[in-house]
This record gives sequence, structure tokens and C-alpha cells, in this order.
Amino acid sequence: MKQKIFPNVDAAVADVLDGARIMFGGFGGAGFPNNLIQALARKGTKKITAISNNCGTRDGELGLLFKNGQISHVIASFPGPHANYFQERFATKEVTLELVPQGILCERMRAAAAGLLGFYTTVGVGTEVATGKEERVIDSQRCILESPIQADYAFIKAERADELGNLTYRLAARNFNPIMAMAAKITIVEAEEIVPVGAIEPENVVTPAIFVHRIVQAKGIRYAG
Amino acid sequence: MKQKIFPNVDAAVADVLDGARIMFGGFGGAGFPNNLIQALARKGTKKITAISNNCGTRDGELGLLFKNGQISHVIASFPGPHANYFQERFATKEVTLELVPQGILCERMRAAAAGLLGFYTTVGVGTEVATGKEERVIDSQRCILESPIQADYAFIKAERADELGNLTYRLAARNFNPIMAMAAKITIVEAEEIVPVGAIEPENVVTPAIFVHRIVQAKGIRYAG
Amino acid sequence: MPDKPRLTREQIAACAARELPDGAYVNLGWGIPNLIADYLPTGLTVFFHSENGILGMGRRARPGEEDYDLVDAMKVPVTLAPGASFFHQADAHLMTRGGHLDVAVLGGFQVSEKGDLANWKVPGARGPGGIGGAMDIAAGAKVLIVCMEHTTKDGAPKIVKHCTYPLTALACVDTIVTDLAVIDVRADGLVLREIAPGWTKKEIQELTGAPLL
Amino acid sequence: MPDKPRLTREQIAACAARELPDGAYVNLGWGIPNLIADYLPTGLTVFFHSENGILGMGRRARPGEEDYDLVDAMKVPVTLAPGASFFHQADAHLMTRGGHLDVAVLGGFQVSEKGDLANWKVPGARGPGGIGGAMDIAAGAKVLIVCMEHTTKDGAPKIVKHCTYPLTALACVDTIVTDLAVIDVRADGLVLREIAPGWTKKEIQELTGAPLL
Repeated sequence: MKQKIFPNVDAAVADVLDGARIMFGGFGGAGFPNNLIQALARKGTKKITAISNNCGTRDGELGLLFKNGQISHVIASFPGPHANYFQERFATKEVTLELVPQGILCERMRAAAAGLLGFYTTVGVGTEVATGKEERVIDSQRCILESPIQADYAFIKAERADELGNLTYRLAARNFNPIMAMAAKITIVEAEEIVPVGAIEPENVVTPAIFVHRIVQAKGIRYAG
Repeated sequence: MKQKIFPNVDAAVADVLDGARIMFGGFGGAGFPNNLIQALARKGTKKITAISNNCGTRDGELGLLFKNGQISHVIASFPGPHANYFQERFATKEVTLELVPQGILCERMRAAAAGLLGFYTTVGVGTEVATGKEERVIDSQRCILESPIQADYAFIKAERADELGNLTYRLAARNFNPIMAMAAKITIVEAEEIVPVGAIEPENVVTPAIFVHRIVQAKGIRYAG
Repeated sequence: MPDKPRLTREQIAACAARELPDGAYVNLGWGIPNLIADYLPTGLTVFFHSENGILGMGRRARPGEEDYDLVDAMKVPVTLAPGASFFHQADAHLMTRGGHLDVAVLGGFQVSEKGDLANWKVPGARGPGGIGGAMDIAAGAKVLIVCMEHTTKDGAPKIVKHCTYPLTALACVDTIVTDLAVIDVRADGLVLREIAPGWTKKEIQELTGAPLL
Repeated sequence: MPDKPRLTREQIAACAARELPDGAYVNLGWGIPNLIADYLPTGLTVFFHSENGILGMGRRARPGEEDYDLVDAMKVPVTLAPGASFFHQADAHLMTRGGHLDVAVLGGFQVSEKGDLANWKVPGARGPGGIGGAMDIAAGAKVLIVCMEHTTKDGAPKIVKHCTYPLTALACVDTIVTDLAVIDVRADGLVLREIAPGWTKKEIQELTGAPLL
């Protein structure tokens, strides 16, 4: 049987080609796959579509990829006050942005994960978010049609992975990671610790192994601010 | 602060009036809120719309309510080979049935829980399930529009509840319970054990307390077959 | 209809088991598919999914070992393989519908030459029938195998031009494993890939309601 | 504009805190709302939700106590109250959108007399702005309270006939708590319920862009 464990982060992202659509877990400094992001920076993949809640913290998190000019389009809910490399490239139109309400961003990824082709929501009705979207009235409520967000890869940060790919997350570092892990074609996980099969209680698994394709052990990196 | 813990199952269902829409957890004999169902039989609530994967096992599980003539409509995926009281009342047209694919049943309840007004799926296209539903083509795939399933109550079986209403489930007795707990207006839980606040690890909570309105301690009842 | 031995249900299951790739995530439906777990080729590792919220289901429980909170989708007490996990039924079907299962194996009443499947309701049977997880699984699995007898008890073909039984899903079946043959459903038609010992292509064609390539 | 003292941000927060029912599940947004947790009336128990997947958030972490995997939606290290739980961001927003929060409190740039809210983007500001969880929260909370200054720094009303800033959601606000007043948004209009000490209804009406009942 093919092993999911990779020897290092560079090997885990070695096939990520120019133009890839990549989901990046993390929120508020917690749960970012920073080791995988650094490996992607070393690899130099370009024209990335990034799907992430925000757009980096100075040169930390996604900031590094914006700084390097590797991202050409981003789908995010909140670029963030310290996303200066994103802001620069957005100002010069080197990067385009689709701004999505945070819960709808989650739900659109989940729709992709769940094989759904779209859903109706009241969120965004009457706002800029509704521009260009189908609107209708269901049960006397105005709502808009939102479509799934697919990706080629998800870069995920877990606390523990077993050798089959079952995952747990630490505290609020869970955030977007389990949703993205389900939504992408290939899910690449950096885990603080790789544990033997059976070390995670079946009832306590957060991301079942079916969603995980590559695992690499890496110690967390955190960016201040 | 209002306490969620009720002294007994009869008190927990005392306000369930005729015509109520009720979701019932459980699958394959596991995770059925049998004590609450028995309390509902004692109360004698009639004209219930039941939402459940199946329709009882002889006079066990929902069978008791069909036997008593308390259910007038049921939304289910698989009435089941031993649902003889349902079958009798279905044959005499005392009970009507909406048959829903199992995953779509889950997803329609989740849509209600998540405040979504409908979703498109390929499941059921070209089958009896599509009858009367809007059909369209999205991304070259034929799909149908499915609507949320709401309920007044969910009857839930948990292994452990803490005093605030955080829940865990035992093994595959989890099944429909966490989805229904999120989808109903009032969620009533029978738990094998009520534990002090803090006894369940925050990372291991399956149903967060926000979804739980009433808790009652009751030992599990199982029906053979 | 030639009165020659056909494969048993167990042999059909063994035949279908050889279709599973190593490391696959697999869902097994009611009937013959449920026997497959007992006939896995040596050295093959697959992970069994159950739509009631289990990944990594192990063998059936032995007498005395039963835990009725640990049952498969057929309500049969099972065990867990190492590395198993539990999740709720919506996530279980996110897996089925979302294309996360490598292979699903279902039983069938009829399969059409386009790969349409009918497997949940017999016309004229008493009661409303039951869908269960079949429609979600059929719509979403990367590869869908159907295991069934090649003909009905009356000798009528179950592989047909157009299904006459209520449909489960359109154009969903990839491979049909019967007591006479293994047949792949391709865009250009049904391809007869394997024939049961002692049978000829001509005999199988006569028992099949659509042309075999 | 009368040069009289107005409520401080902390006093606005304390005022909004009195709007919370006992036992409520509550989400607090950026700005003034985030101060509310420090001003809860004695004996009141509320449970704080954070859209990054925490229910039962406790007080902010003290120096030396910070764990950067345990932060609120503003990225501030927090603690847990007893009975807390973690879940992923989709479930966190299932709670916001699905009507599970009893009360949400958001900051605001403008609120219209119909209860439309604008709180995510200042026209003409550099960059694309950021929505975050505001649109989901505004659309779904059972009760939505907006805390803000009554007027802009230039003295212009922030409570208006029609919002001119980019909207967050239509007809979503139930109550506006400002440094001058507590105002309920009703079907028939804006109802002035409380007035800051030393102010008159007439003075407040002059600083408000829509009629107060």
C-alpha cells in the first residue's frame, strides 16, 4: 500500500505546478501550514490561486508568497491589516481578489467537498457580494446562489497525524483546516507529530484519513503580530 | 440561568403538542432515543411528522408511535424490513411518506441548521426522487434543487452530556444525532450519563452546548432485530 | 438457458474483490457486496466505509463479541480495524457524494447499457420500498461496481437496454460483476472482460439484454 | 453639535452588556463590542462564541498566559470558560447563519432606519476592505445589536435614512447602542429607548439622520 508519509516538506509539495489552486488553513495566527508555505516559496510555483481566510501577516503566512509574486488570484474573507505584500500587489493589479463572507467561504468549500453544485443563502443579499449572482426569493426571503469552491491542493496544519492520515488539531488552530482538508483533490498535512496507527481514539478523530493524501512531520512556525 | 436538565423523560416532552415535527436520531438499532419515544407514547401526542432514517423495528424505536397511530407523516430514507406498524398504516393511508436518499436527508437537515435555503445535487436526478423538483444544469451536470428540512424538536440519544449540554456519542450510535441536534428548534437529549461541566475535553465535544435545550438522564433501551 | 453451473454468490464476491485497488476506501452495499470483505486477496489493504459513520470497519463481530453501538449499515455488529474513525451521517455521505470513495460496490436489480442502475425497488412489491444510502453512493463514488446475478429467477436479463425498474442513478455503473461475467460499462457500450468457466461469449450474450462488445 | 460629555466606549459596552439575556450565546465583533465581556452585570452568565471555532470563550489571557493557538476572532489570546468546546469554522458559521446565536453585537459605520447595516468598508479607503464574519453574523443572529458612536468624527449622523457606505446586510439590526442613546429598530421606525445623561431627545434627533419615535 502506498505510504502517505513524506520525508520532508519540499518533497510533499514537489509536484505543485504553476497555476495550481491551493487552499491554506489558518486563522488569526493559529493553524497555518507555515512549513509547507515556505517549501512552496522555495519551489517557486507561480500564478497560484490561493484560497484562505486572509492574505498574510507581513512576510509571514501567505505574506511570503505575495512578497515573492507567486500568487495571482486570491479568494479570501478578510485580507487583514498586516497583509502589506498583498495590498501592494493588489494596488498594482498584479493580484486579483474575490472577497467572500467568511461563513460562505467555508460553506462553498464544504459544498465542493460534499459534491453539491450550489446553495442559496441570504448572506450578502443587497451587498457588493451579490453582484453578478443569481438572486431569487425562497420562502419569502431574498437569497443568492453561491457556487462550490474547488482546489487542487489543501495545505493543512494538524497537531497530530497517525500514519494513515487521521488528524487532530490543537485548540482553535482547528479553524479552516478540517473543511479545506475535505474540499481539495490532494490534501497535504504538516503535523507537529506523527503517531502510530491506533494512537488517536476513533471517536476523537477530527479529520478521517480518507481526506488526507500526504503527511509530513514539521514543527510549527509562528509569526508575531 | 435556566437549567437544561429535566428530572425525567416525561417532563422533557411535556409540551410536545399534536402536529409537532420531530426528528429522531438513530440508525441500525444504535443511537435511538427510546426513552424519549416511550415518553411521547405515554403523552399521546398525535399527528406527528416524524423525520428519521427508518420507521421502527416492530414495536421498538419509532414502531411504538406507528402502532399507537401517533404519526401521520414521515420523512425517511429506508422504512426498513421490520417496520410492520408503519407498513400497515401506510397501506391504509393513515400515514404518508416522503422517501429521501439518506445523504440528502442529512444534507437537507444540515441546510436548515446552517440557515441555507436550498442546494443543488445530482443525487436523485432521473429517479422518482426528482418528481416535482426544479431541475437545471450546472457545470454540465443535471441537478435538482433540494430544500431544508426544519423541525420543532429533535429527540437525541447521547452517551454523555455535561450540565451545559455538550454531548458525546458512543461509537456508531453517533449517526444522525449530531445533525438533528443542530437542525431542530428545540433539541431534547437523553444521555446515558450526565457529567459535570468540564468533564468533556473541549476538543472532544461532538455537539456543542449551543444546540442542546433539554437534557435528561436515561439508561439506553435496545430492541432486538 | 443453459443449465450449467454459474458462480456462487461467494465467487461473485471474490471476483469483485479482485477489482479493488490497494489502499482503496471502499463502501460495500447490501447483498453480495457485503460478502466481499471475506474474500480480499492476500496482501491487499482496503479501508471500509459505512454510511452510518465509520471509516476503517473491521470484520464482523464473533458471537459474544457483539456491541450493538458498533454496527454496519446492514445493522450487523462489526469490529474496528486499527486507525478507524467515527463521524456523523452527514459527513459519512459527504464522503459518498463528494467523490471521496475510491470504489463502491452495490447490489442491483437492473443495469442498463448506459450504466443506469436500478437497485432499490421492485415494481409491484408491497410497500413504498427504501432508498437508504444507495442514491448518494451511486452518484458519488469514483468507481461503482455492481454485483448481481446475470438473470432474474425467471431467466430474464438483468443487464438491459433501458431499466424498467425504478432508477437509483443514471450512468453511474463502471463495472458489472455477475455469476457469468465481468462487464465494463464504456461510452461505446458494454465490454465483456471476463467469462465464467465453461461459458461462451455467445451464451452470455443470449442472457444479456444489450449488445456486448 | 452640543459640546457635552458623551458615553465613553467602555460605557457604551456596559450599556450593551445590559441588553444580554441570562444564559445567552453571544458573538462579539470588532471594536466596542469586544469590550462588552469586561462589563457583564453581576450574576449574568453568557456564553461567548468566536467564529474561528470556539464556544465558551473566557477572559483575555494575562501576560505570560498567552497560548497563540487559543485566540479570538481578533487574534487576541484568550482563555476558556468551563464547558467550552472547539469546532471547525464551517460549524462556527452554521451557528451564526443558522439562528443559533441569541445575540450578536457588531460595530457599525452606518445603520439605516430600516435596520440596514454598513460596517465593513469605508468608501474611498485604500485597498479592498475585508468582510470577515460580519455578513454571516448579521444575516443570522436572533438579535443583532450594533454599538457605535452616534456621529462621525465630523459630526455627521451614523444613523441614516439610507446607508451610503457598502452594506453588510439588509434589515438586520434590532438595537443600536451609541454614546448618546439606545434605539430599537421597529417595523414602524426607530424608537428612542434610552438617552445619555444630560442629553435631550431633541438634541439626539438633531444628530440622527432619520426620525426617532
